Amino acid sequence: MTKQDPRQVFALMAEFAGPAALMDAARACRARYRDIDAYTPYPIEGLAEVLGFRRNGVPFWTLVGGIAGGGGAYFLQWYSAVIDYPINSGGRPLHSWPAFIPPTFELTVLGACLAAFLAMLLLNGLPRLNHPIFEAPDFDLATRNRFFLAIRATAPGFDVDEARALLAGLHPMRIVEVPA
Amino acid sequence: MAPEAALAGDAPGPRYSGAVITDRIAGIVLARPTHWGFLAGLGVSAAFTVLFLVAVGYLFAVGVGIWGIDQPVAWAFAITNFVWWVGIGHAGTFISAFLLLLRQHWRTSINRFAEAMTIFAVAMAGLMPILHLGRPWFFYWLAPYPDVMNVWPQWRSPLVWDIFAIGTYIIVSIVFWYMGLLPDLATLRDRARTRGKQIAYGVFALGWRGEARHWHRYETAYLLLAGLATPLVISVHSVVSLDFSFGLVPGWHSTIFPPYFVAGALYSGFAMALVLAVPLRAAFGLRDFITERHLAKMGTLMLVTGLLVAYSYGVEVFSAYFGGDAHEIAIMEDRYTGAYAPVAWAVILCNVVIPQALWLGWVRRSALALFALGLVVLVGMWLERFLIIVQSLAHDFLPSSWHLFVPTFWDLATLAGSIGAFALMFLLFLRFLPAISMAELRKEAHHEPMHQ
Amino acid sequence: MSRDPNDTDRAAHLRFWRSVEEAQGEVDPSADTIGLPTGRRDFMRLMGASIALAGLAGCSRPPLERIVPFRDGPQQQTYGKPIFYASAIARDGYGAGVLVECNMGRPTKIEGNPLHPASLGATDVFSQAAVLELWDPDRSQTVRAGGAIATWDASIAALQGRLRARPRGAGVRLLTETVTSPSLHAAIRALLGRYPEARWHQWQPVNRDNAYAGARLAYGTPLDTTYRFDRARVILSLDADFLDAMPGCVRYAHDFASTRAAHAPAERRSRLYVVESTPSLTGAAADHRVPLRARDVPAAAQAIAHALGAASDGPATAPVPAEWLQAVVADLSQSRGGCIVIAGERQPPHVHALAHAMNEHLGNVGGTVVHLPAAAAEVVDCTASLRELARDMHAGSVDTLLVLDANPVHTAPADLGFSDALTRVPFKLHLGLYEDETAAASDWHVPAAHALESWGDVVAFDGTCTLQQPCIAPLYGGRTPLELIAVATGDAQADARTLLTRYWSGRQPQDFDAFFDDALRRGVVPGTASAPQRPALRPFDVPPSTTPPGASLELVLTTDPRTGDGRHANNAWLQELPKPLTQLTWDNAALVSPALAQRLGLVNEDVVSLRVADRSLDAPVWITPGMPDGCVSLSLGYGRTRAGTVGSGRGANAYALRTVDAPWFVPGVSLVRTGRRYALASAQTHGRMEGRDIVRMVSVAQAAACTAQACGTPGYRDQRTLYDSPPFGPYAWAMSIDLSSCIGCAACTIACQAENNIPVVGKEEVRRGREMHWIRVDRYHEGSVQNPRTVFQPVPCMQCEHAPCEVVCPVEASVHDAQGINVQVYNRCVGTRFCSNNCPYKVRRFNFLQYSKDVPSLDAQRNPEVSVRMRGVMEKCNYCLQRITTARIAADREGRSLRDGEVVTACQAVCPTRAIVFGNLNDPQSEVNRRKNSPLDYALLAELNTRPRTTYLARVTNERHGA
Amino acid sequence: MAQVFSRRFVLLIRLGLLAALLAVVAGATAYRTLARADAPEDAPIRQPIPFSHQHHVRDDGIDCRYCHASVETSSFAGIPPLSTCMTCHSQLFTDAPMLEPLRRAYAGATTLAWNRVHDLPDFVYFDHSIHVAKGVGCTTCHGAIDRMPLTRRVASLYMEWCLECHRAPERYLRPHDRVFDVDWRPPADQLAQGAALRRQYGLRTTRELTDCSTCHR
Repeated sequence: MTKQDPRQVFALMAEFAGPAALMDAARACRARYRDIDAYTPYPIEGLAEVLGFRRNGVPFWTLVGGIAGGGGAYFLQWYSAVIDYPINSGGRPLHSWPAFIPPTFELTVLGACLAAFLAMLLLNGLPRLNHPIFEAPDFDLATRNRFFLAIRATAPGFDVDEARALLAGLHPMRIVEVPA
Repeated sequence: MAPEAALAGDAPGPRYSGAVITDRIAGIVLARPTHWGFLAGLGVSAAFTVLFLVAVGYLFAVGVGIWGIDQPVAWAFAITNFVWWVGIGHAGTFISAFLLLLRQHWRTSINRFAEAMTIFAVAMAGLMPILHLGRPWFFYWLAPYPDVMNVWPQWRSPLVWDIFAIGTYIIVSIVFWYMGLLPDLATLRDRARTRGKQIAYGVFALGWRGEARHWHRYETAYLLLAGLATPLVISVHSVVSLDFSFGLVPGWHSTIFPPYFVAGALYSGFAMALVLAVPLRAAFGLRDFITERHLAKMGTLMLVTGLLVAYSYGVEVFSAYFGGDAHEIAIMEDRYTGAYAPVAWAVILCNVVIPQALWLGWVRRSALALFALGLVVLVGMWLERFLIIVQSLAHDFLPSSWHLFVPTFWDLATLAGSIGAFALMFLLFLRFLPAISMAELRKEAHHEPMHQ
Repeated sequence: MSRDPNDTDRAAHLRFWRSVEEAQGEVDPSADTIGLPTGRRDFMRLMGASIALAGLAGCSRPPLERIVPFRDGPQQQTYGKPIFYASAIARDGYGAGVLVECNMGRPTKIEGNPLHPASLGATDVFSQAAVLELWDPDRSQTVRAGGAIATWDASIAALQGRLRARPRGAGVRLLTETVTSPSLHAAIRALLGRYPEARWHQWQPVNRDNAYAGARLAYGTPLDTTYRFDRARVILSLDADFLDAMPGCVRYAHDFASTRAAHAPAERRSRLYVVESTPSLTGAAADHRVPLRARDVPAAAQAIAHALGAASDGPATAPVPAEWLQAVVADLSQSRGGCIVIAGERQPPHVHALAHAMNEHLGNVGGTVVHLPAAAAEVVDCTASLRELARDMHAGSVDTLLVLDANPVHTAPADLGFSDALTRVPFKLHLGLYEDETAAASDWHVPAAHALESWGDVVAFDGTCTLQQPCIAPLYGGRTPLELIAVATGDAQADARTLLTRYWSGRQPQDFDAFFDDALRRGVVPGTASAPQRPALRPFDVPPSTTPPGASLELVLTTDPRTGDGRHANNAWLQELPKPLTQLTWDNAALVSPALAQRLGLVNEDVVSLRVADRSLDAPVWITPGMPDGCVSLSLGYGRTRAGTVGSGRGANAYALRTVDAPWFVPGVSLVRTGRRYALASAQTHGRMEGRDIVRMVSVAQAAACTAQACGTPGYRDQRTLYDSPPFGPYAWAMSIDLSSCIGCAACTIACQAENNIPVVGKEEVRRGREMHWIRVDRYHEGSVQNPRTVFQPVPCMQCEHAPCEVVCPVEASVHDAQGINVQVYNRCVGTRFCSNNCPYKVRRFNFLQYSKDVPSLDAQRNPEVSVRMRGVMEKCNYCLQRITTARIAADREGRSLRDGEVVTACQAVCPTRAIVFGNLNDPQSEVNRRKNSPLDYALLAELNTRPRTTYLARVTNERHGA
Repeated sequence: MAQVFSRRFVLLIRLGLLAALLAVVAGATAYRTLARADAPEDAPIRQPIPFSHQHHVRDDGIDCRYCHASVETSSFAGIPPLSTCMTCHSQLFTDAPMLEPLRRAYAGATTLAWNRVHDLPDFVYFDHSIHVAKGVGCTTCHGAIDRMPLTRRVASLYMEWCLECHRAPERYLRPHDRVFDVDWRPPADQLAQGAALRRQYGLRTTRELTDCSTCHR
């Protein structure tokens, strides 16, 4: 493969056969570079942390969604039944709070679930149909049985040859340059 | 995570490697030619779907009077179907959410199609209350929205709670199911060899590329959803049961209903799951993914929930006499000796007596036996709901109003049609989406090789 | 419903499929009022309407409405306000005063005339239904000559030509029903005077022949005997249904109830003994009832008379229980001058004579029993009169026959061969409301004007005369009998009003106009009530009771409580109004006692063939508790072939078994099973109370000693609750129903139907249990099936303060207003039907299909103050909200509050016995409060703590000990 | 492996989604506006005779009740019988072609059918007499009728519109003698005066005025 100008390179990517090898490689590279991605066919415990994953954010937004859903539901019921149009239904009090609980609960759950899902997507920067990494040969195996480790060109002090050397030392199945 | 186990996950050689799993399951959708049996099933279910559409069309044209409902039995088939379908819809989420929390790893090979089953069942269920309205074109009046009448829903009505419970349940089920599908859609996108399929699956895969951080958030969200879905499942059928226990009709007005209905729901849910799983694994050669072990576990769950239901039957009768309310007692006596007694005893037979066979090991291991039992329980549970709803109404406070319900052709057509529509949707799901979660299986394979 | 027995057979068996036929419109030919299929157009229109409601009207706007002004504004009438006209409606010739409510010129509702002695403000079911009859699209709409459409003038020409050819009227016959109208009688006399050889016949299937013959027997002269039940302490009814089927029965019911009401003073409380051959309202009201074969009634009467000393010799064996006999005799003789012995219209003359003898003996005559000159203008023996006509027709000596307002072809006794004889009459002219059987057999048919379209006069049971005035011009150019007679007499020009005024100005020469207007306004002609008579009792001998061998069955013919003698067969309101004792609708049936059914192995809906001599008739069986063993009862009024779309072909034609000699009681009948079944529609499938506290009964003694603790749920109104009472306004409407007064006549049901635009659903729907009546009259049996006590309970909406229906409605369609009324907002209802399920009283009614058909003439009858409900909407009683609102607005305009009794609900207004009282709970002086403070006051299903605004007064029974 | 989705393709998808979204919004708003105007507000209704309230009320100063005679006694304000029109028009404009339909109808040759301007649904029971009696003026609902050459509807007649007054009538109540006064304008202290009038007229509580049964049966 020919040497390229770093600016045309998106990342330098190594392909591994199994999670264990990937783990070790990740640790090694992480010691040297900051912007490292790993692509696996299924979640691998601890890998994200190894890559320096900090803020998850999903639980927080789930809580927010839940509170919004529940609070909104109860307010809506109280406002419509007590303030906006009070009507005597079966002699029950206008503010029949026990009856207001079920919708409140349901909407709490709904709000939380939607928030969790959306937070997961957006924090992950999805949906993103077009991504340079898809250009990489063999990358379709990332959703089957291969494990990839990519050092992004944006990494401070990134140098293709140095990175290639580093990766080569980790016995990958192959190493490829992913064009930007 | 032992390295050799890890090796078992990827390196070619041992069975059930990630590659094999992926290719086998993705193959069903992408490569495998359509089976003639599949087409036959599709045809039959399509025919019944048409019947459903005809029945609904006629219903809208003429009115709910085409059904057998009367005074005092103003609810019958439509609501029975509703409760029955919602119940069936419970197993899916229960399996995928509740068992996930309990770390029941065997669930991985059945949760996907169970969730699909849930969605389609709840869709059918959601339709019924709308169909049964006297003026269905005003169904949206049950939802709160600013209108020129300045009138709101009546929040004390369990029917309004229903809207929220069912609505929430179907949305959450779909989200949960779709989220589980994301990685598999990515797999299909990458395995697909035609541009059309690549685009179709690719769009819905939302560009999933299996990045480690993504996986991390993904698992968090999935776990949260599971945690939220579990109480939701319980709440939904509890709310449905309130449609009855909230009313003061003798035979309805009972505090045991929520747990009673939830148990019944899971009971029928597992039954349906079995009824679907057995032919599924046979037709698509998935015997080594959905193993006897899986079936046996579902059988056990069915037995447990069945016993809960049986207990509830007992308590119902007991509390009537223990409570000493004349009307309640009258209802119970009429239930087991009156005009609807045959139904009542059929319920006992289907839901209590026959399922005791599940104590026998060989029954739990025999796919065929489980399939048959599933059908029996499904019938039994439908009859149970029919009994609770119709018999109680037909025999309430003032003897002068007592009147029996007799179904009409259109009642039966609606029920049969809804089953057809359900089957149609499920078959299409099998054709176009992976019936078993590949990503999760890969993970499982990597954790512990699946030869037990 | 299909007529062909095999079809009905199928219908009865394969219920699964019934509703499919139904769905395909196989319901009822009477498509106007009943039946299902909204055609595609209707459906599109409906969807259109509903979509418009849904707010989608952006694309399809509602059509622009038009307002067409009068040319000259009508007098004494305001837009949007009803006017009431006083008039009278006749039943079997006897008039009852009514007030006809007209909205913008359309008669929509009928109320009783408080000034009229036979009404006192109440009416029977027939008067209520008259307004539907007026608007019935099946009414005869044109003159017909031999079936072809002709004109009034042509008919006049034909008739007058006919008569001109017979200057002395040879061969000319006139057939009418019993004539009580003075003006008509005068006209007929004038006609007969002009044509001396013409003959006048009177025939009426439900006639007073026996009563008149009985009076002749006892007094030598025909009399109308009237009764003062309000003065009677002891009443003995010998097969007389004086509460439901007798001239003056509405008044009688009122007087009777005044001695039965829960709070009737002890010294006025009456005790009723009844022997009867068919369960009736009177029997249900009895304290001591004995079911008896009709042929045994004479013997019973004789035995009692003998025991009283009113008759010299008694029968060998009395057919009634000894202790019962003793009780009756003791009670009667204890209250001389204060009791009544009344004989049934159908009983043979000597039973009437015996009754007269007993009344004389007990000194009741002049007190509780009042003899009046016959109300009939001329008393003739109808049967004899018709027999004579038939004979002459057979003989061919009749060549011109005028039939006025009668239907002999259907109602003549079977053995007269009337219709055959009719074919031998060359010229037959028929005047009638419908193109009925007789019209079909006649050469000329002239549509008759309806009572509400007519000028005329009619006499009530006590001789009081009422002027009938039209509330609307004849819809189809109908004529009155008076006009036709005038034409026959040669006066073709004069209209009905002129004829009427001509007659009355003859009777009232001085300041006639004042008199006439006054009579019209009040609805009674002052001073026309007949004067009591005191003829001397003459000895008469009673034929030895010829009791045939007990084995053979006896057929009892009755007038139908809904279709009468058949003239109301095309009235859908009456057809769908459950018959009080059997709760059957739309059909008559052969009533048999449970024991007999068991003996013959019959179950309900089995079709049997009733055979007498060479005649036979197929009819479905209905097992009726309280039927005397050894007889079968079948009502007249069904099996019409040309009644109209509603009534044709319904039920069995009992006239087929009726003969001159056995007009009411046919001995020697045999029941033969046919193996077929015929579907009957009963509005109530379960008749026992199952030991529940539904209709509460207390004895007089208990009632006297009654305190809130003893009877009445202790203070159901202050049961504990979690909630504080919602803000109620100045009015808290409530209702009290006195079960002691209620006789179960169901006038309330049909009045409510007329007032509130309640649709008719048809037989199939009733069978499904989908009848729409807002106030139903429940009937319960208690005690032995052979002779049970039968009680009635009107059940309207209870207007619960804690209404179970409201909390379950998801769209606020069922809510409470500040007057305490549980209102149903039709336009908000989406039809979940949860409210109905949750209503413990099951008073809610649902439009399962589009029941309110859009037929112009029926639309005209609708009450403009009440919404017409569409399919898919729940409805129910709302205490006649429209009446409350109208009264409230009137009061608010004047800035005053409503007075007690200012708002009267439809059911309350029509009730002959004043069983229903409605009023304001916040007014401590109100009648309803007075009633609710009684210890006899109780709430239905009070244990549910629904706090009903409608409550009941327990039924007080007055048995004699040891009877 | 190559990209499944090129950048341009992604852009296309985005644009497509955007378009769909806009379409939905547009549809919704269109539906809202159209559906609400099931009979156009403020659009003069054409009549067989171009009757001008402006002319009769403002120019001639005829009192409302001269023609709408039953407004104080009945639910229906009343449409004048033709004889009422002819009281004047037998002398005035006797040969105006505009009035030909009136004369022909009065002669009995045809009928005169006015087109309805205010048309409530059949399940709404509105009573003019009580509103007039309780100090709700004609123009409060019918607008400046004296400025309408052709009569038009100024209120939506939706339930929300009715409620707007039933919830706080004091905002509109007038003294009795001003009810038929087309020149009445709410005084500065309308709320205070209205409240006083509300007490004086003995109006029902707002809760009662907003009961379903007040207008629906």
